[in-house]
Amino acid sequence: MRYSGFKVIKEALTGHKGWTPAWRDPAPQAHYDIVIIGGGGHGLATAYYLAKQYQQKRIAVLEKGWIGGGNVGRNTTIIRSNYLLDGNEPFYEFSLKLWEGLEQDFNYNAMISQRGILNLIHSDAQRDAFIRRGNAMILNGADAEMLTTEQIKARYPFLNTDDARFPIKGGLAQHRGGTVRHDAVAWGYARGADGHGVDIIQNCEVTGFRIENGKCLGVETSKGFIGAGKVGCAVAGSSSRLMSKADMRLPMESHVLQAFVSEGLKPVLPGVVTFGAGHFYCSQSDKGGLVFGGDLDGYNSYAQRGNLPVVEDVCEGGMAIFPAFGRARLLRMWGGIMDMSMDGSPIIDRTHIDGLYFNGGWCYGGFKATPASGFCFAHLLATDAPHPTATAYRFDRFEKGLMIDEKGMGNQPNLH
Amino acid sequence: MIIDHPLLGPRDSAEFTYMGDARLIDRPDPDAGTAAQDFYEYGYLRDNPAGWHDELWFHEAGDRSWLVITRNTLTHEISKVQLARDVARSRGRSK
Amino acid sequence: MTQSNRIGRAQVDFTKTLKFSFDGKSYAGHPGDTLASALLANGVRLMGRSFKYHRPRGPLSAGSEEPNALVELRSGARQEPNTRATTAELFDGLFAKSQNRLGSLKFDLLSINDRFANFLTAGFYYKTFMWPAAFWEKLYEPIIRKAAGLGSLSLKDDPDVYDKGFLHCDLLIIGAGPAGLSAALTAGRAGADVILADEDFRMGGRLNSETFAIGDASGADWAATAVAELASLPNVRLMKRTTVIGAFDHGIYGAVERVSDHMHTPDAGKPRQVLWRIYTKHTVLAAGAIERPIAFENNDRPGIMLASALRTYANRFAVAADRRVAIFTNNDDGHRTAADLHARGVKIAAVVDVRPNAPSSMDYEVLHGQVVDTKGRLGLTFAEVKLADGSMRTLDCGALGLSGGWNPNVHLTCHQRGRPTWNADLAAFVPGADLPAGMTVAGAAQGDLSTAGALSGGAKAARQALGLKGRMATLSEAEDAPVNITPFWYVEGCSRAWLDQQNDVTVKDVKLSHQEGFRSVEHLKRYTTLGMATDQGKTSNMGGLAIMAELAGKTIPEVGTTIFRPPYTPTAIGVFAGRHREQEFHPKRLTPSHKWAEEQGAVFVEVGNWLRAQWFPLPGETTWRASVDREVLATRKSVGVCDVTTLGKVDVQGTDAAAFLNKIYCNGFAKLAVGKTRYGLMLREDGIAMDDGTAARLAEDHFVVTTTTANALPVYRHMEFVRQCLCPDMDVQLISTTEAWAQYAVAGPNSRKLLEKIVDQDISNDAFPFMACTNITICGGLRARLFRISFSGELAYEIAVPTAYGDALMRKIIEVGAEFDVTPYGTEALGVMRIEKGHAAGNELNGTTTAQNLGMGRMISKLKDSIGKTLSQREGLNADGDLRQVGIKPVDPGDPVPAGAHLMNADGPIDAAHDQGYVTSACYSPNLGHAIALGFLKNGSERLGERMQLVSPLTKVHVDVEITSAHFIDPEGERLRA
Amino acid sequence: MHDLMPITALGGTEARIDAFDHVTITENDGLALASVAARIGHEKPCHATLKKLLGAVPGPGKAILHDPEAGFWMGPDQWMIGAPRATHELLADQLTTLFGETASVTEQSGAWVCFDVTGPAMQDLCERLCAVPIRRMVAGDAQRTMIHQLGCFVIRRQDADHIRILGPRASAGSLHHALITAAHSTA
Repeated sequence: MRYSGFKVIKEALTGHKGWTPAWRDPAPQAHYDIVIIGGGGHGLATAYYLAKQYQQKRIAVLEKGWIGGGNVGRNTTIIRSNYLLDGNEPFYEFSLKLWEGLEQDFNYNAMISQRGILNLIHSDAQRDAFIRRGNAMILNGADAEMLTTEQIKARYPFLNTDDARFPIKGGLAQHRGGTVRHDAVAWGYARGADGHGVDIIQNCEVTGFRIENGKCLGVETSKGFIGAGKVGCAVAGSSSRLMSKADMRLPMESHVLQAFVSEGLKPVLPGVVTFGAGHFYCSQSDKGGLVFGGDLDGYNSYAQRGNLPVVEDVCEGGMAIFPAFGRARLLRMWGGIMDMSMDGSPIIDRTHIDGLYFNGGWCYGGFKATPASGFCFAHLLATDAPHPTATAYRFDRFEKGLMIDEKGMGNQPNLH
Repeated sequence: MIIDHPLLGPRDSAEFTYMGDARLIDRPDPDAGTAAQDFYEYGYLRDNPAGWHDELWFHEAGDRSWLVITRNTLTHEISKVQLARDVARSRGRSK
Repeated sequence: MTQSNRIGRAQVDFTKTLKFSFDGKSYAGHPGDTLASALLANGVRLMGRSFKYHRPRGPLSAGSEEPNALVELRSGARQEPNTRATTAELFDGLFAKSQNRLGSLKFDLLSINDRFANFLTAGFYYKTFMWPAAFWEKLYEPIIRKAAGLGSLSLKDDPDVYDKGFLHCDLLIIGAGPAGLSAALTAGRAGADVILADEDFRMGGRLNSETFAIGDASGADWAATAVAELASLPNVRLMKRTTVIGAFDHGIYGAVERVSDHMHTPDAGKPRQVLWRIYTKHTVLAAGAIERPIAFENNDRPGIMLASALRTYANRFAVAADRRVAIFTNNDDGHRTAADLHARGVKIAAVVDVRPNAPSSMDYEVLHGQVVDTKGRLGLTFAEVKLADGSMRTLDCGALGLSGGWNPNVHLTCHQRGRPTWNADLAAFVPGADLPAGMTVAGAAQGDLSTAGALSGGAKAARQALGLKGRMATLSEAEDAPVNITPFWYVEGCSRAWLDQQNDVTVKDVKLSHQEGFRSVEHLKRYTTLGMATDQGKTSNMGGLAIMAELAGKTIPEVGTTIFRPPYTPTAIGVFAGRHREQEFHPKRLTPSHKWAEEQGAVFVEVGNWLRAQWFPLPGETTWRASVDREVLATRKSVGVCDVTTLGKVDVQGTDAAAFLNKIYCNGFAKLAVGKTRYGLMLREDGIAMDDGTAARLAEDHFVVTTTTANALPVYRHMEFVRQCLCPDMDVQLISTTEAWAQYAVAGPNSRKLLEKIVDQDISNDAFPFMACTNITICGGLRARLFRISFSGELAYEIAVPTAYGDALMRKIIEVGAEFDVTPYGTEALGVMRIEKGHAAGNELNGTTTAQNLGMGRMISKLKDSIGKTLSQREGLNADGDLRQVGIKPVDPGDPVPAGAHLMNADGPIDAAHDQGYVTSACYSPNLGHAIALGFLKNGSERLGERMQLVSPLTKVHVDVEITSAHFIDPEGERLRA
Repeated sequence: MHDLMPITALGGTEARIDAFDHVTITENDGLALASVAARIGHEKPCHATLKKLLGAVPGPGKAILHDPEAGFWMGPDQWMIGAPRATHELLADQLTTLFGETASVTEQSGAWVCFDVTGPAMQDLCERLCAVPIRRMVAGDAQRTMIHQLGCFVIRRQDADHIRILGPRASAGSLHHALITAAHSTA
């Protein structure tokens, strides 16, 4: 079924009888050409592009719970392509371009809103670093603009520029950055993939891989064995758990990242603001909630919940630059499991096991990457060659010393 | 979280800095023929278990001890806390 | 308007009158009132508008679960959106406005949305607004954003202060109702350290809202007596107006005490709220239960509320929501409300009970049937009842009480992802088995809905938690009515029947969500926004679940429930920050010469938490460049002084101290002679440069290591890791001495002459050559340390004295240096001189650069093992054409060479694919008369003299530059050794 | 004798005193401090010397309030020794002589700011500052903890109403501000 303004009106006038399920609820078949493990944003996007872009047939997405229940449904909805390093920037810019046409492409309004992202600058050294970054963005075809404190004040008059512990000395803006209704991304891809014949199988947990003489033949699941020509894993925070079933150890730790939303408020924040001297970033959803976050809790965790010190740390950062938010109320806090890699950058690569492919290590940058991650993983699965924008995301880069370390924190995942 | 420091008793984990897998104590022999591979695995590969995990915490705002803490990554329950120095010695580290 | 709806006496103080205003109209109330009770007393039912359809709304509840009666409380900078009128304590001069309306509350223009309800169903926005693409940001979204949101912020800085605090106890009791009080009495009398926290401003919980007795006292009086006894116990801390917002790991609870919210403005110096971090061994959760409504057509009109809320308004606040009240119930509790109201002279239009076996009453009519619809534009006027025999009745009533049964407050039992379990007798979820460690649940929160049950449950829970032996004290007689309920969630065939009143989620929306395949609870919640309002679904979730279960042909437990997450009720962002905001966000670190530098009018710059003098402007200097150039020239010409205390210092002692440094530095230290200093480069284990500095050997077994200002902490942590975890048997002891010593760089050709006037020993070039270090005394006896090291490239020293003497030493240096025109210089001049000299600093050591990149590859000693050595040999870190540090200067001396600019081949294309490198640090060199820079360039060491393009499209710079050696000044280092 | 005049951590020529009805906060500028860390293999003689000096060896979380030298435990095999600066300006040198090769001694006098908090509301104030279980601490308990994001030592001097707080000297002003605001809000 195609969604349209006309359809909405027609249904409104006829009691909404005509709406059908956004995706089917099929039973798994015995064998698929390609099985994607993980019904999150990346897995569903992969299936969507495999079917639509690469005309692959007989595809299934296996989700242990309900689709969109992982990080795609528990992030702070920001999209941007303001990266520094050659290994990253072209990929994230590719992703941003895909976002820009996504809704028309999969016929679902994900409320992609390019209201801009602003990184505040507080020191000369930071300015130097941001100038280098902004230049890298422009040289890679992305947009970037250096804003003066005055320009920033004009847009955010209530920003604390007078009495700040760390004075605001300008900011790096990417106007094409913004936010997206996160759940809608999962639903849109799911509906789109389903429309192209992909089987989305929920409540189907993968319990093991069937591997014979170096080749992966399929997966054991809570709904029985499912054979596959190729198996692609896209399970983010659960990557290590899943790949250990194939006796793989990953360059990765799983960490909890908390996120927060305030009660609904009339519009105050036009775009996304990130505070460079503290751990705080914030945007405002269409519903009116201030959506904000900060640092990882810092310890390995699969608990999908965090602790008080980080909540305080984040709100301290918020009050340092937005003292006007003091009387807004924090409504809800939650946690996601981040697949923190050893250099802060992802992996989209084949494994040493024939027919087994891996996509993970997104740290907390996974949401903005969803379209490109799906596209590039689909490309790898369909062609067995890395997509041109994702050639650096290899497993062996650590062994070879080719890390892609945006933050320069080295092999300590919780610092990326 | 509360970390039951072997010397100081229960302390708020906010006083500590986390480093990760306690296998970082087992620094490979740099003179072994396999040193390159050993150090790559030591530096980059992790079990990252969903369950019990031995991990290193530094009592930054306390007595500056490195601790090895056995903690469940699913529930955050802590079952054991030891001084890393004792653990290191017990694993044969010396000078 | 008079308080026409006051009925009899209660727990409000009629002897005092409080004036307040709502939407510009002034009213009167009394101490003990909430804003909602006072408005109802004045006959005001309409208090708000719903989120989507802007339907008129009055209070549904009398507590913190309130979804409807949200107002903007206070004005100006203290304006507080979305404040629940049902919990806002009345004070004299209270000012409140209704919110989320266009026009007046009575005539909200946006209520037009209600007319288009058919179009604005669940998820409608996912299906449209997509054409043309550009219109989303430009047209649709702005309209939606403007209409969305609830209350508004003033956007003025919050003028109130917030505090934090830390408490420790044996037993934390959450909720001061019958169960909580009983638990507190048990534990308190047993001598345990007890904290009893309750969100209300009056302890007692439901006891304050009920008429039945405990023993021979009324419930409210019994509660008051219990509170009085607890207050007399030194080991019990009573915390009213305190909401426990979250149960975190290992017995840590977050609690917010509203210290001043019940006052017009906080007292001077006092916080508005305090965030308490409570550490407890055991917890008794006695948070009570919340009554749930029943869904039927138009069940959201002002005047329709929970039956228990009607009872609270009557019994606690002496307020009748209206003079004519009807009740719609599926259990006996609804009848209790009717009885209490009747006793207070309120006319009961009828009690509508869905149960055939409903108890009858002498005092009012009981109808076996269902309320199927209501009337009344801005407030309830009639309720339509369909009787069991199919006939219809119209009830004339201004208030309708709904009693759909009670939901135990399991919220905090879920904060560590515990799942509640289904109790069929109560038709409700009760706490599951997987509670947070140390937590027991008692009373209504556990599903024990009778007062007697709560009293004994609370006592038992406390005894269990504390392991108390001996027989239990006898408890007073109390109401012990059995729960008699027939599950009933919504009236058959209803469609615009509200489940989530704030977010306007109706039965129809849940059905649509199911129809479109959003069938898991989480999908339902996210697709319809059910339960995502500011009440977090406290009154709405169950209805939605029940309907979903029916549609899916499952039981409610099979459908499951969503996870409750902290905070229990929405909490001011300000209180989480406490004092750490604005200037107090992070503590400041001041250098020993700070006071003196201030007197000189220095301009300070943030470096980490340090404030360092950036430059020292002199009268007549109009630009910072003028000051910095002067400081640089004067230093290189004669002598300058700079406070370098901020560099990290670590005291390394022990017989294995040298071996230890050999391990942490990639270059050798074993052979460093006593009395000598050496530059050291520290690698991370991954082979990347971590930090650099010097190590001075003061004795065979004693070194002083310096780190960069930024890395002082991580480097110390790393050194302790190596000491404790990798080399546990090395005899080496570490301690940071960063702040113990005031350290000044004295640099320039005349630095020796200057210092000779201060130090008490021979520091001639022979006696104290380049890189020498020693303990000395100065000014006739003060202990000090002298290092002959140079960051500036000049003949230079660093001199250190105990911090307390730092101020005096700086003044002394300036005094004795007068004859050499000694010039204080700041971090800018320091930066210029180190760039002129080609020294790497933070901008170069950016966490991705190797020793090789820095041109120090050869420093990595092959003769010994050191941290990072092995992994530094990986091919990717040693590839041909790697980045090398170089110097960069403009071809046209007038051109800038900005940091952050990228290097491109001369005449080559300008894009990422042809990027050759970038500028890390740049400055204007007053000695050379043009800009200079350091940077990293592919294969840089082979390209000295090459011309390149330097581009910074971001800042619109594009100049021709020449690659040079990084050592712009005195490359042979003669000055150092002079 | 040299003519260099020391200033206090708060930058004054004499110690600062802030008296409230319920607490008094006094900058204590009279302390000489030095850390002592036992050398590996010399723990026993080092402990013996400590015992001679203080009367006992402070265990973890403990201080010995001995006169003129007092000491508290900093970490495994590491202690901080304090004494009146007037009489012990060269404390570190004296201790180096005393301990010889059995310990590593490091001067710490300049590294710390010291505040004495006294008065009936000392515990209430302490609860607003840090997570130490102040009401359960007895005289002689010494805990290192965070105050206003600063690593500080909190030493209970008297059961009744006296704690001593040692904080990083460079942040004396921020620490003092935190103490004063806490005093106001507990007034």
